[in-house]
Amino acid sequence: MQVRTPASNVGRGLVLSITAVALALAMSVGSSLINPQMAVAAKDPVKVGILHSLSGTMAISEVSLRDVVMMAIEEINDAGGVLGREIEPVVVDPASDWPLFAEKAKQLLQQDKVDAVFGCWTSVSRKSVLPVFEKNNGLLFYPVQYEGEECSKNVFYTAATPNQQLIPAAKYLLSEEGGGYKKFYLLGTDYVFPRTANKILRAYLLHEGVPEKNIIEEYTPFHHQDYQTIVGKIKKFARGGDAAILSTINGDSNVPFYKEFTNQGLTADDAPIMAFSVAEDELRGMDAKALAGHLAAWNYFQSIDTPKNNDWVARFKEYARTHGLPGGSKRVTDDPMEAAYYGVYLWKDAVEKAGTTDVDAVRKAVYGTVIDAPGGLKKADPANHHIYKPVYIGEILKTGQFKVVWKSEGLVRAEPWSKYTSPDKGCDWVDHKGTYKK
Amino acid sequence: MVEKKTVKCRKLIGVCVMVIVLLPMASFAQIPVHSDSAFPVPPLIASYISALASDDRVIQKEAIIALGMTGDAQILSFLEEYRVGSLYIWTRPDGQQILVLGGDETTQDDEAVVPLVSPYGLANMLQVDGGILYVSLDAVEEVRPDRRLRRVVKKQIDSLRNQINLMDSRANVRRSAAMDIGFSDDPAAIPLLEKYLLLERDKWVRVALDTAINLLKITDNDPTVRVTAIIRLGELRGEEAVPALMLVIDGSEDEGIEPDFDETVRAAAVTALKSIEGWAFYARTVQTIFRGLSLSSILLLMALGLAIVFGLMGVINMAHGELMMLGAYATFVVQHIFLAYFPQSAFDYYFLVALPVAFLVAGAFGLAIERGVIRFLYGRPLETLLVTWGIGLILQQAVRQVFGAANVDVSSPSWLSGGAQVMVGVFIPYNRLFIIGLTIFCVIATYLFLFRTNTGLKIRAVTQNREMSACLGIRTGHIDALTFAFGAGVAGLAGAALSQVGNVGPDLGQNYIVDSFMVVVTGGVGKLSGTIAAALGIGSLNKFLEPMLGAVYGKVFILGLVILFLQWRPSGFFPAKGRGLETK
Amino acid sequence: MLVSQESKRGEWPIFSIVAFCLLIVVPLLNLVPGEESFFHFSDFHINLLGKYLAFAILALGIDLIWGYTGILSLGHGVFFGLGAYCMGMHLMLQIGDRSVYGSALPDFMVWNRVTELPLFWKPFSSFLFTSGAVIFVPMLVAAIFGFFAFRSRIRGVYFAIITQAFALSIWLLFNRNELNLGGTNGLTDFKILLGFELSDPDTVRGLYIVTVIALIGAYLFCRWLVRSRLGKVLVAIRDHENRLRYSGYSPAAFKLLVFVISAGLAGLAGALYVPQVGIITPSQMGVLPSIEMVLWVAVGGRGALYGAVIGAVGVNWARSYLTTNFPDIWLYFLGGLFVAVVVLFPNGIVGLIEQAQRWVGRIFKSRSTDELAESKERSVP
Amino acid sequence: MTDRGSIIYVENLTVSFDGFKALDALSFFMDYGELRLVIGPNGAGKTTLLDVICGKVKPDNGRVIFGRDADISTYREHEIAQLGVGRKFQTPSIYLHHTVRENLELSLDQDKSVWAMLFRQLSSTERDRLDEILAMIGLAEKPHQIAASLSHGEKQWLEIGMVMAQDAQLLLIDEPVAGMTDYETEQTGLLLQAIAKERSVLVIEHDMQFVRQIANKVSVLHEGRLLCEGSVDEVQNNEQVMEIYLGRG
Repeated sequence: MQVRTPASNVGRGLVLSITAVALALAMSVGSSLINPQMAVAAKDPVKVGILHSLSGTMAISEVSLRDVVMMAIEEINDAGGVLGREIEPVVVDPASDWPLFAEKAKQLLQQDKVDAVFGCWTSVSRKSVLPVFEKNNGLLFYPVQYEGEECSKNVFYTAATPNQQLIPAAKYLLSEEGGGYKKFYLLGTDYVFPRTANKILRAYLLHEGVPEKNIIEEYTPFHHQDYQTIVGKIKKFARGGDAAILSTINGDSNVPFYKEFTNQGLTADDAPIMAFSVAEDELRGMDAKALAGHLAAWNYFQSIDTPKNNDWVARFKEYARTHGLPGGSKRVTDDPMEAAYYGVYLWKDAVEKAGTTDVDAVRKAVYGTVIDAPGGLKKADPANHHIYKPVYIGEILKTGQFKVVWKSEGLVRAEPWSKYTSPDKGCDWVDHKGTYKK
Repeated sequence: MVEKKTVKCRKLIGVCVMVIVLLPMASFAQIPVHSDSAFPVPPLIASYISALASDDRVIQKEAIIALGMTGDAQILSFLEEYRVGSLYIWTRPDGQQILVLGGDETTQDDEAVVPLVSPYGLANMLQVDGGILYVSLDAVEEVRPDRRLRRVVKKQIDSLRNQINLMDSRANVRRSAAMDIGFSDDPAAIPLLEKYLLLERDKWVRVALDTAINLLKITDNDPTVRVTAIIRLGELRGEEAVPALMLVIDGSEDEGIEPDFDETVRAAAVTALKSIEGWAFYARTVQTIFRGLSLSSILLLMALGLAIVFGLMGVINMAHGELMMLGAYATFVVQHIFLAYFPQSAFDYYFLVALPVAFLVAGAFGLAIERGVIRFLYGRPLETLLVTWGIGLILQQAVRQVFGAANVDVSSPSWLSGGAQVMVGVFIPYNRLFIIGLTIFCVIATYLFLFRTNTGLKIRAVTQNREMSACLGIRTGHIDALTFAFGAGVAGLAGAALSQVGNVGPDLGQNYIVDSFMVVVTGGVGKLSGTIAAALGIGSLNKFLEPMLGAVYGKVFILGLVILFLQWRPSGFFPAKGRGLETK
Repeated sequence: MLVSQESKRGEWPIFSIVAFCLLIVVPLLNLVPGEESFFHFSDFHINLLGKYLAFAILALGIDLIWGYTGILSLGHGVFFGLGAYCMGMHLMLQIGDRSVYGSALPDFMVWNRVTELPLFWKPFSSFLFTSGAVIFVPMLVAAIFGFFAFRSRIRGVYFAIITQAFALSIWLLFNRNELNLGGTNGLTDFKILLGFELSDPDTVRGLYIVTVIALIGAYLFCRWLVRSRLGKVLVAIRDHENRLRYSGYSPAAFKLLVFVISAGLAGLAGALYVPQVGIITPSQMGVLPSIEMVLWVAVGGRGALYGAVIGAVGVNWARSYLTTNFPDIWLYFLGGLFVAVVVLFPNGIVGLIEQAQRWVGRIFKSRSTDELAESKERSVP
Repeated sequence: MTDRGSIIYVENLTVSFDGFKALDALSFFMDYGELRLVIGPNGAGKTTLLDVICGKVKPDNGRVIFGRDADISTYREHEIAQLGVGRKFQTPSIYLHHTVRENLELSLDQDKSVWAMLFRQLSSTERDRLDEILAMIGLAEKPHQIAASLSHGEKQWLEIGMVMAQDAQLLLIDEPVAGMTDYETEQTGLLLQAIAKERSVLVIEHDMQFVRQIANKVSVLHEGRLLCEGSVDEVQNNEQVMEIYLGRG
């Protein structure tokens, strides 16, 4: 056995104790570093959190939302802020790591004490922060179309529910003008949105008299890259000539899928792909030639030709250029970006209407607000935390833009509980406490 | 093409004259159509368009059909606009009423206005001062087809598009149009198809036309015609005919279709079906083999660089994926340079330039990584893993900041788009064929480099005994750097190739890294032949299993198999055997 | 610190100080000073520190298998995830009818149209069963996997890659809905544990204290293990597995044991992590998190138990800090840290501390030759 | 220990690597208590022979009989070691991060199961045994030194000591004096001779001076076969042996 001299033990002990104290101190100092404003009593600016992944797999989509939210905040600040106070964005990076979303949400609400948070993309990130927002009575503006079946008091869902995107698209494909398709291949990435979307789509299609055997459902794992076999299956499925594909393929699997589809000699005339997760921003990263003629259903397209929208698109390009964002003036706008952008204004208007940033007051002020969004007027639901939106179906052009081939008449009300899968449920925060039985 | 068009026009004019006779000229027919555009409107077409404003649905319907018969691409655009409801009657300031199309609605001075567009040629109509002519929505009256008419319109649009597409220069568009007509249940199209069949030179378009004709004949009233058609479909062996043949045999309860009443026809259909299905099985097998080969080649290309770096040098390069990503981004940059500085005609060759560039860029980065960090870590493989992981993170974030977080668009040159039909039911995409070729090239090049060049000899020497090589005067540092750079360069090539089948984004590498390592490990570290065997095995097995198990379970199953396989051979397919290894 | 040093009596005072700080001082700082006080340790940070300390338990396990035994496992995310899932299942069942659908079944099952609780879920309504399962399920899986892997002498790089593939397959599997474990979304929206509201600050503090106690227990256990004669065998495996084999040992049995223990610690960490974080998804058990876990230990300094703890807390704290303060460029720091650790101080933070300690030692007293010899050899193979 | 019969009997052993026959139907035996030297040019199959006996290499063909046991060629390494075969490798194979004493302690003949290692402590006889070995290998002064800091010769001795601690009946020793100083070589020779009083020792060596110092019987291998056996002089005067060594220049 080795015998140590006391002196060396003292040395060792000293260093170790320094380390330990440093460890403990680091934690408390960390707290003031994580939140530099805590010491300074923040009185003037209104703080809002931005909770979008800037690294990891979801950065592909979420960085653009961060950009557009920052742009909205800058605009509002230039115009004098909200309630005469400047908006101070607290940007964090949850790094596409779902538990980190929860941690950052806690930090934003408990430490930074922000008045609203704009963020999340994937369903799982939203699910991860949901308990945090409900516990701390925070306010989240969630800008991406989602699967519905959720009704939280602390979230405003500024993008579409299934009935504002999926059902109209399926209806369109079934209709004569949409091609009168009789067979449907429901293809998605294996996670909750495609699963729910397909559940609702299947229920709807069956309801419309499409026989069970004419519906195929298939899922691929995240980041699936090899679509040879599946496109082969589609080819076989489409041999009668009246098949359409309803695609909820997400993220980086889209490019290999469309490329394989085209390269195996299939065209939009053989079987059109109706995509629910491919927007202009995704098209930037694809060879649009391969996708031309296929369809997508959204509530906004950059190609909506109104002065307001054209102005917004131009402003965003200018913003991207002057702020040195990658892509510069070649950047495009799309549905989630519009939803993220007007979400900021929706909150600002509500704060001004309420005269305070208090969450409950703001929440109530949102109900029924008319929103002058870039894509046209929209309306906040009087009770269910969703938005009345128009529905567009667009055909992908070689330029990476969409040509609108169908649009809904007027605005469509959001149904967080689909009438095809949960006919007995509704969502209402005025007359009921959230989800209720009809 | 021009010839075809005139023949067709003559025939169509005949039909049109007939329609005109049918048309009781409505009051609108006299109104001259405003045509400010460069497209002069053929008078006949002008009169059909005018007829759309009629109150009489029969007249409208006849007019739509007549328009559809013209086979005129301009009419296709017009009908599409008409269908979505942007046709208006506009009362001009001089009181004259004309039919115009309206663009997208917008607001001017709080008034909803539309820009006017000429129906034929779809050009913006202009004001006297040259500005785009906007009119108030109140000043125009919408001529919107009702639902029933829209169906007529849709049918005409489809048939018009198919007619136009039959004359397209691209074979796959012609083929697709032919099949569409075949599925249209419109026997009237048979003569048209037969005419094109005579003119068509492309083998597979001819097959499509032939199939389409016989599909249409399958509902003929004459049983002998039906039997002939069915026999022909059986000979053609296209799977497209299966649903139609099934209808002949079984009918369809859903659609209220009875089976064919004629026994001989049904029997012929059964025979044809058998022949088609037999062939289909054969075709599927061939197709699966090709897919397996294609996946294997991608795996091999990815693993090749790794096999060199990992297998020969013992460096676990977790940044291998990022080096592939750099290769893909290099391709992207080359593509942009071509778009910006070279004539359009040269664009197709960008990829040929991109390949060596990708190799050099990734190689240069590899060199920098080796000289900067790895060289301090030889003999400590697990530590190279950690370091290269960190380097990977840095590279990812750097790319994200330079090129943006979103994926970038790498278009395929035209010679890599589409594919070739090699037999009925077997279609081979060019890009995959190309990657197989590239992989073979890389493997051969690597072999030649390692086993036929002086440098390769030195690399192998250093790999086997570093100290001894150094004693023999080999500058091991140089050789290490060179080997690493070469491996990185091959990764860059793989990245360039991947840009043709997948997307190009900052996380590109992460998707492939585990697969690449699996291939190298299964093959046996240090043996290129093992890597090749492993890639082929894993790739083909995957494609063989996927149709049965689905993508997820297929992959899990393969991973399980690999683990079991290593049970049997813990050092891979072709382990480097002998003494000296494993003394530790 | 490599196990070659046998006497660690000098460690005890420091160990007690740290344990005291974590167990008593931090909760007191959270409870006593007012929120505005400089010394206040907020609920948020208690929660955060609790999470880091759960990770530290996991890091101890990785240090056992990698630092001491020299086996690099890139699949520890799986064991962490299994423990976390076991705990998550218990918590899901505790929600009862407070779920979105108001059903006794977990939400995602209602959503998946599962009408009856699957059989394998049932025992998890018992807390006792769950607390056993969080450790034994990962251990069982590790035992099965390890048995095959070690039996056929898959080692070194091969073992690392195989465990990585293992993590990938488990990740793929857990993403499937058919498994009835919540698919991609995993398990979340937990409300209560043993009757305590999870969101209650007292529960947060309680969980923190339980985590600290578990960490102290795990630390002492690991310490006992590496100081035992078995610990010497482990290091011998790392140094020269074949020598050991020709001396009559069956290294596979030892490797299996330490792999299984390490998996159990990972499971325990997962179980403590879940109620503090509130969500467990397959993404926590995939390839990327598994590699990151190894990196914590590398940064802290492998082959030293306290290095693993420092590494886990330090890297995770750095991550939290950097993602907030440098959201756009934090990956450069993190990536740079990994490179720097391996290249500049291969013994991690521990190596730095020892370096510093030697300076301090020089001030107090000149070093003994023993120590000199020892410090020379503290490079990790 | 008995004097009857052979401690190791190798019959018709064939081992090939990638087509190269390292051992070609080799038969070989050794008596109890014998100190045998095996020599031969590079590639003669000397190390492979040891590898087969200790279980590291599985033969393609042939049997290995150890003492009264059955064919051990299918046993696993640690089982063979537990039967009483000790192996010393060409390069020093010791636990670099352990002390000298720990190195020996791990090698002791004891219950080497997982549980024993966890809970069992060393007995006093075992500790005495350790001291005894330390003295034998000349490292009595350095029990707590980290093995990595030993000189090359000391490392070799330590490994020999470890094989002794294992209480093996047959010691397989591969080139023990390569790289040693003359003094160390001589000491090693004495050590081996001391060991050979109690056990059987099989030594591979190139250093003919060393061979001459310790050997009474030498076997010569060539191309995987046994060329000849006999005393040092006999072997050195064998024409075939001379041809092999000289012919190769």
